[in-house]
Amino acid sequence: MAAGRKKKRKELFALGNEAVVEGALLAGCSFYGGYPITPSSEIMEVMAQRLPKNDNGVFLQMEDEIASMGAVIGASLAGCKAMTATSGPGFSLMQEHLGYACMVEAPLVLVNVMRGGPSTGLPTSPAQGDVQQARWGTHGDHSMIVLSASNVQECLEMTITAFNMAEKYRTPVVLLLDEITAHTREKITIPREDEYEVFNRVVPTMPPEWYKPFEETVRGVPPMPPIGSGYRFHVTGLTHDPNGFPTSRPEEVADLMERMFRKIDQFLPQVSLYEEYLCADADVCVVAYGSVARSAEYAVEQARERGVKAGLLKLKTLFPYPRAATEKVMGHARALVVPEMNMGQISREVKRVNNGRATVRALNRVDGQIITPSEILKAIMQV
Amino acid sequence: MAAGRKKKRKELFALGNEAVVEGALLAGCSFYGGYPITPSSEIMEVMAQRLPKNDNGVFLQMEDEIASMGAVIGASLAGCKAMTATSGPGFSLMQEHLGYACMVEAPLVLVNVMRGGPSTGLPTSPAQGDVQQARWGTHGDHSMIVLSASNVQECLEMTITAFNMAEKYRTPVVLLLDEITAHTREKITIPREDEYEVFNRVVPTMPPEWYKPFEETVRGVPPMPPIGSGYRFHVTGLTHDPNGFPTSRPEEVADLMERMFRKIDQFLPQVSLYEEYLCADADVCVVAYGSVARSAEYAVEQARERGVKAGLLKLKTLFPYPRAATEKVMGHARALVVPEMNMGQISREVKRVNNGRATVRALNRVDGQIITPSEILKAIMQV
Amino acid sequence: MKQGVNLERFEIRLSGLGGQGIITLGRVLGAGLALGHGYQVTQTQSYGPEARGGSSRCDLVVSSGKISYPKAQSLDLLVALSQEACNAYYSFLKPGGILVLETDLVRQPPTNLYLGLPFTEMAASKVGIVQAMNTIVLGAISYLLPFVEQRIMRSSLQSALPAKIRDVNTKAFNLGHREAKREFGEQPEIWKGKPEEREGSDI
Amino acid sequence: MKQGVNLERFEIRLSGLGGQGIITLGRVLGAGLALGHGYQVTQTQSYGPEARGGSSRCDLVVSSGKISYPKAQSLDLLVALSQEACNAYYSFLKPGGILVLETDLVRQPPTNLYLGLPFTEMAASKVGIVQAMNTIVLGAISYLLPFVEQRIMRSSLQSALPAKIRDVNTKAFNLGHREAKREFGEQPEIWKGKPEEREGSDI
Amino acid sequence: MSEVIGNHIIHKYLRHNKKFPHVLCPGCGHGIALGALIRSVHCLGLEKDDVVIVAGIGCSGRLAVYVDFNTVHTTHGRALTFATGIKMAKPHLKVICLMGDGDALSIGGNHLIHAARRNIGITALVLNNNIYGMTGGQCSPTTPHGSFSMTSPYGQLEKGFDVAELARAAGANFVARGTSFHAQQLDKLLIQALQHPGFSMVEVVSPCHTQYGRKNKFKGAVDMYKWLKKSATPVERYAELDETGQKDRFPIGVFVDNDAPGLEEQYYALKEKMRGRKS
Amino acid sequence: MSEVIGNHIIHKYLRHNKKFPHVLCPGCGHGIALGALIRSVHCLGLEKDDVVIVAGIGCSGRLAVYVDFNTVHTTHGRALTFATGIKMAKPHLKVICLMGDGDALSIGGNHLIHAARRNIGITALVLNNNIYGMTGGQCSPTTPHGSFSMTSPYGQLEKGFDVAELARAAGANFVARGTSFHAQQLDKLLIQALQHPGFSMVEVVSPCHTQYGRKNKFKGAVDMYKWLKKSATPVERYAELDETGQKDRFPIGVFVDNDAPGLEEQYYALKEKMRGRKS
Amino acid sequence: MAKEKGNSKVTIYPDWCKGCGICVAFCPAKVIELDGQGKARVVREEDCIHCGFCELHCPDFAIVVTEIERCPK
Amino acid sequence: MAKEKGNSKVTIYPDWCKGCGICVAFCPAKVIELDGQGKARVVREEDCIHCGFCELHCPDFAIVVTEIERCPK
Ligand SMILES: Cc1ncc(C[n+]2csc(CCOP(=O)(O)OP(=O)(O)O)c2C)c(N)n1
Ligand SMILES: Cc1ncc(C[n+]2csc(CCOP(=O)(O)OP(=O)(O)O)c2C)c(N)n1
Ligand code: SF4
Ligand code: SF4
Ligand code: SF4
Ligand code: SF4
Ligand code: SF4
Ligand code: SF4
Ligand SMILES: [Mg+2]
Ligand SMILES: [Mg+2]
Repeated sequence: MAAGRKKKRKELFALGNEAVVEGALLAGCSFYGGYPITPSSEIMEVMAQRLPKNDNGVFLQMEDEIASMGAVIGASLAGCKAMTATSGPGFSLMQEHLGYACMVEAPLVLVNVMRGGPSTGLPTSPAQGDVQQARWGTHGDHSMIVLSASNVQECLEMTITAFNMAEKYRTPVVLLLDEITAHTREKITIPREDEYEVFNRVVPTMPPEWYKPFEETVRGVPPMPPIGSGYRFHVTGLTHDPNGFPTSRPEEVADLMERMFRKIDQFLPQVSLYEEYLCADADVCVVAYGSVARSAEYAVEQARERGVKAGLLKLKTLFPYPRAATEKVMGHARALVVPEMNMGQISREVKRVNNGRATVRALNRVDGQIITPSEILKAIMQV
Repeated sequence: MAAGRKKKRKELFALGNEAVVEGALLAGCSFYGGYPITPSSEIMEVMAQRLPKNDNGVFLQMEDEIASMGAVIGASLAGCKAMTATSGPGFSLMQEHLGYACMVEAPLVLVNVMRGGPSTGLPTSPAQGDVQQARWGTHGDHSMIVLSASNVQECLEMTITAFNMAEKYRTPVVLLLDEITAHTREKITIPREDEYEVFNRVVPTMPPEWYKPFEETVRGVPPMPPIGSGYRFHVTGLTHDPNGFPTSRPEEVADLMERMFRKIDQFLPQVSLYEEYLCADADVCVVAYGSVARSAEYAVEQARERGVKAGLLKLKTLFPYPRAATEKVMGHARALVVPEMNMGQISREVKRVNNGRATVRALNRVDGQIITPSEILKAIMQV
Repeated sequence: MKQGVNLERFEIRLSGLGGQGIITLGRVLGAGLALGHGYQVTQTQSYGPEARGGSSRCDLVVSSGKISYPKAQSLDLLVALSQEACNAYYSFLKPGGILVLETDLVRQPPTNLYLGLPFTEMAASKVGIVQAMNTIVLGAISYLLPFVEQRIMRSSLQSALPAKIRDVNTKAFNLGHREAKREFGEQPEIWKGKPEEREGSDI
Repeated sequence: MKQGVNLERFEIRLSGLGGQGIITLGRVLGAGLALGHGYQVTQTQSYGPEARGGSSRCDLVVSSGKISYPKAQSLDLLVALSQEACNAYYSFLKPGGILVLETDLVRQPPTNLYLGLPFTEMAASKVGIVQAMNTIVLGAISYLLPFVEQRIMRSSLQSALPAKIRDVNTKAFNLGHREAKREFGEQPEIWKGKPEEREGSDI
Repeated sequence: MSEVIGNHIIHKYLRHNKKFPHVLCPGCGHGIALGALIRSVHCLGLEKDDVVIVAGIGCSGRLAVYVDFNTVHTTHGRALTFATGIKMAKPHLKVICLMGDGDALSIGGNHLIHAARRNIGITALVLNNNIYGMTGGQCSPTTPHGSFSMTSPYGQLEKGFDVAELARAAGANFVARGTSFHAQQLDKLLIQALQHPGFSMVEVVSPCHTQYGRKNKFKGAVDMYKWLKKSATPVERYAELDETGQKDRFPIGVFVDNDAPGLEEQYYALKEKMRGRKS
Repeated sequence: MSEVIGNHIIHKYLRHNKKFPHVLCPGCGHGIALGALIRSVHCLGLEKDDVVIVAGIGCSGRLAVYVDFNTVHTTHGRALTFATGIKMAKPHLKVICLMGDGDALSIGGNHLIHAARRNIGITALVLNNNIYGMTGGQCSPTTPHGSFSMTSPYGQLEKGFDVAELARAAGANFVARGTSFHAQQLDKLLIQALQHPGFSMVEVVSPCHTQYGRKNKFKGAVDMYKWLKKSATPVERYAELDETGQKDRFPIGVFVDNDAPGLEEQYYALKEKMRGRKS
Repeated sequence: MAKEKGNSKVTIYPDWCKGCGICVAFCPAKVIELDGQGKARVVREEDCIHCGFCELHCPDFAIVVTEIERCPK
Repeated sequence: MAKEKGNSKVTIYPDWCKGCGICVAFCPAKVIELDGQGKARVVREEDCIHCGFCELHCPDFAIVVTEIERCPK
């Protein structure tokens, strides 16, 4: 941030998937392990070009999605900022290891580009059917940070955010895109170095003998050294004590679980990202995310033109669900419209939080088509 | 049901897991494909003894859980009543194929004996951490029937129910047990043949040329012939038209998805199983399932003894969530207590349905210990 | 299948080494109580790594009414057939609970209030097969527990076994019962009636 | 990067066979409009089985303001470089929209209201490499679209290409522009001003 | 099979209510392999009702929908697991798996070696085009060392599997390799495979010009068939070649030919035996 | 390694803050294999900080927690995938995988053959006890045909993998088999494996008396070691035996010994080359 | 296989032909050529020796070769 | 490996010994026996030829054999 002239920002005409790569590299990603699947493959392909050229970048195509997540977690433990990307079927296969990453607190970013499901479904059509899966797909109760992006520039920005949250909270972060966002080319602006934050995981600063890898800290997040740096310890997916050794003693298990939930919950305000658009005085508020939020923005403008005080709460964080933001708009909005390319997955969260205050109208589509502005407009005008 | 003397019912002192096998065989299960994992392995082991002795029984140990589900679906398409059983990590691995089974409408029963999670977690301790996973674990939006059992006799009964629902609605059914229910031996009574219903899938009765495998019917469930019986058709996990051929035409996709949701939703009352215990006049109602419902029953009795009008809504169906039953108890109960061996998974559903009517108090435990009657009693007395 | 004694909740733990037939013992005892005597019984046991490394454990909860919580936590009777088992589980015995030991294998009893017999040695010398040890224990317990009828438990045992080992096990059962009667004296007083209620305890 | 014309929403589809460089054409056009001219542009394309079997499709939505819905549905301009593509997409053309054809490859135009050039033949005979066909199309489109400045689009093209094929493509671009000017006549009237608003239409 | 079985026969096995031509690219080897499969089924006089095609996900898997058998299009890599369930449940059916190289060997590698070990009575066709066709040209476990793909832009560093060798080591009863250029030999290999008890695998080297050829200096589909013509060498002749002779060539023909009973045969025999005991 | 390395050395590699004895059953072969591993690390003079043990799930995987290296206890069957990530990220580390036969060959079979194909610089120990020990004695892909387990109560119908053969066919650089009875030879095999570039696999036949022996007529742990003593035969001698001689025996020793550079070596060389180009 | 020239009828269904050129490149008798639309067309039917290559190798089953004189059995 | 008798000290840590009997069964000099508690016990230390077998094969690292006269290096 010298006083001199600022460098011009670089602009690119890029796919959402390509923007993810730009964001990842800006955030310091040095490891990609993956398995191709439409509509996420471009992330992998561009990584295959870029990472070998990077100082310390490693690109690896694995034999399947399970192996991809294994390699990514391994690389994360070895000190890399690591990521993978996939779509529906691959996301299902990654679930066991997503839970392992939670349990061993391995930071990583998993981008899931949603296509039509269930099963093979509609491989080249958009959907938002994996939202609840991103939260609940792995067995055993756990916390999960799930982010989303609604345009190509946001793909870049939210990927940086995903890495930062992963490193800050020592946790896997899922970034959910939909096929439209991923497969649209738009202009993106690469931020200058002083325009975005990069968070690196905290490493231990005490002598190795005093280091306890899963010890309580103020933030709930223990420091994490890369493997091979002199801090030898045990990592396991079994419930473990502060030393990392397996334990089934209820007190120790409770301590572990409690800390793992708390380390994210206590930072809820920082983790809950959203944008309010014309919300301040809104009677009717649309809650949307992903490419549907684009349609929603337009619909809200149209509704205003027609005299309806409409607003948009665009969610960038899907989980932990931005409860406070929702409650805030429910302070004045008498109705909420929740358009989704699924049968109502975020609308469940809205209803749960709502607690009877406002009318919640879910607007759903599962035929591989985006929800158009006019559909949303119609719903706004009706409620 | 001859007029003569009824046969004496057989009684056994059996594990929950063994009772599952008894139930499955009564229901007509003729195929088991699985991979061992604690605490579900006894289901597999007893199947390994029993099925080869059965007239048409096939037992198969597969190389992993993914393969197990593949084999089970294959056998189901070939006309068998088929099942598998697993626990947490294996359940995560089965998710992709669970979605495939939804999409091709293959009836099957998947028993998941829940242990502590996430990840390897607490392999021999009880938990209820996979409840939301059972509903949402696979990618893409879909319906899912999820059942549970709270004691050994119910293990037998609910397994029969699971098979019946699977066959009736042409859908995979998940039966969730917890380690306690699965690993407890109790007396069970084997019902006589006239004491339980067995539903067999509807097969087509028109000539093959007129058969459309995924056609609309009144119930929303198309008849299903076994492979090799003269009805040749295509089965795919892609969205498909009534002939089973892949399609991405929005109208056809919408028809398919709509039918698949409707075929279960329209039978909600039949699918929603629960038991009310002292609910009629309850001020405080406990909503519980699995082994926790045992503790809850005792706690409710104790509360009544202390003058609190407590009741228990014991859920046997977890999804589709028994909304009507919950609304009914909320008609008079001012408070609901939802004890779970997780951080609050069914309590989310209760809150969503609640819509501000009653106070909902979640009572959670994730340290591998059961929730005791006295903990629940305390919660009842406090709210 | 009438229940001789009204039981609120009675907890038994059988423990020892792998190979001693602890689980079988528990299953036969449980089946006898549940199917033969008509009690509500829940039986649980140790699994996983716990069940390796040579140790073995089997719990029973017996009651006349419904059993709310199926695992044992506060023991009325602890049978320990190895020193490790005795060390590990003695603290779970409730005040006034009874400890039964294999006196050759538990050389350092944690208390002097215990009942003991050299079950293994008895099996070897008096029955002729060491494997029958668990049946001797069953006989002894059957004596000790006032709600168990010897006849019912014996026939329950018999029906659980294949024909060719039935006789030798019947012999072992009777031996255990007889020796327990001689060595253990009166059946414990506190078990005779309905055990006191344990209100508020964390069952 | 000023925008010459104020655009509400302008939809272009480029279509033809795999191997004709349709996607590259769309990317260069899109980059030129977005980075060079400063418009909001969204570009999407066909994927999966659709993209095999020899067909290829690339859509652009161009606007002065935010683009709410990034996919093309009602086309202002359809470029069809094969008969199949023409058949498949003609119906998406909005009333008054313009159809541009490869006249050698689309032998059966669905209407007589179209603009056409034998792009492939031109590439072969006048540029010397068939692969430059897409650049000729780019030149022609650049003429046709009133909001495109030839100079900006040309330099945008040049910056997208490796040095060794820059010259030949510049030549192709110019050729396309020149021939379009000669053959297509005036730029379509309806595009000149701000296109009428399409309120309520299902965009 | 002395007479050429023409496409008028093939047409009888295609689904009349499906749109043709199929979705595969012009010149894709997979279509030729499908022809061979249909011909071999025809030659063996199998009933359509008794044939089950279980396909994975990939261009190869897309073939299943076009043929008038019982067809199951499963998930990526798992076709053999479904097929195993079907075969065990209905042992009289001819169960045939159609898989790509990525399908059968990358994500599905484990199922392949286990099906081979188990010796389950399935015939597996691995349509090997050395690439992920369907998803746009990423490398597969048979992409040769040094060649280019969307995920090996600087040349593949890993080596490829010898598919036949792997199946052999895993325990398959019958292992063969053909190509979609050598269609007549392919018919014969498939006929042998289909007649075999237990697990049989036929690897079909089948060019993908679109995704592999293009990136690896093949000028077009025809160019790739010329390469096959030149480099595929009958295993007997291949064995006689020295190292330089073997370079740039690969063997085709039958590699393993055993007769161990299939798992399903053994299983039903066991059931029979136990039934005998009972009565 | 002329001198026996005693347990006083082993003790220096065990974690002092862990409870001993370990959780494995009395006489379990896995403990002996762990001793051999520690000795070989010691002999090679490797720093504890540079050694990473990546373990799967099973009794075998439970060993990792006891040794004072960097230890990662992963998921069932997937140890090699984590190890691959670690090795690619930090190529200077000695990455060793500890897996059971179920772990490495059933659920994890695909990762094994792919690690071998890729030739990633990892040493894989497969502790083969022919059974699922941890979960209570179900059959594994190496359970011999005819033998009994909780899931083959009437005798196993499938045949078992020849693990070494499979690894060879998949492309491993170094393949060997030892037993936990032949501890000194095992030390040597492990030392060779650890020194090898690329992927090396050592199968350790390691008896499980509790879950396998008991059901298959072995009287106790000692009985199983006697069986190993009798049946394990040096590969050179084994090759000379006729069929009857080979029956009831199995070969131990080194089966494959190649020197192809590991994937990580190739990858970092590529990076180096590209960096050269840039500057 | 009929090996005599002039006995065969070669039918190509243009609707199914994708113009891959395999039949053109490998027909030993040069019977087939690609037309301007990129479809295979029979140009020297009389030279056909009914070797069957084109039929077996057309990935789209677009070619049928029959004998002229008698109906195919 | 010292092969002379009488030079070795054989230490068994009973806490770690699980009594599997391997050392007992295979010790060439019959140095070790199982005691009544099922733990290995050194009974004929003077016969030990320091072959190392017991040390290498104790699955629980419970045995240490050292030379008596000089400290182990
Ligand atoms: C679980 C899962 N992962 C990835 C994919 C994406 N995918 C579809 S086909 C395919 C590979 C196709 O290659 P191959 O099996 O060689 O068949 P080909 O298309 O070359 O015939 C992949 C990776 C998927 N459908 N499912
Ligand atoms: C995904 C998954 N499936 C199943 C299991 C259960 N499981 C744990 S260890 C094991 C097998 C152990 O056998 P092996 O790998 O041979 O190791 P051993 O215990 O014999 O050393 C199984 C099936 C699991 N933990 N995770
Ligand atoms: S992409 Fe390759 S494999 Fe797929 S259809 Fe085209 S040529 Fe065939
Ligand atoms: S069960 Fe078998 S493998 Fe596991 S510790 Fe015991 S002996 Fe070893
Ligand atoms: S082989 Fe078939 S598709 Fe190819 S050009 Fe000839 S007729 Fe057409
Ligand atoms: S049958 Fe043979 S000769 Fe006749 S057209 Fe076909 S390829 Fe040519
Ligand atoms: S080998 Fe070790 S554990 Fe076994 S008896 Fe000897 S000292 Fe004890
Ligand atoms: S070192 Fe050898 S001789 Fe000495 S006690 Fe051990 S096994 Fe016996
Ligand atoms: Mg392929
Ligand atoms: Mg094992």
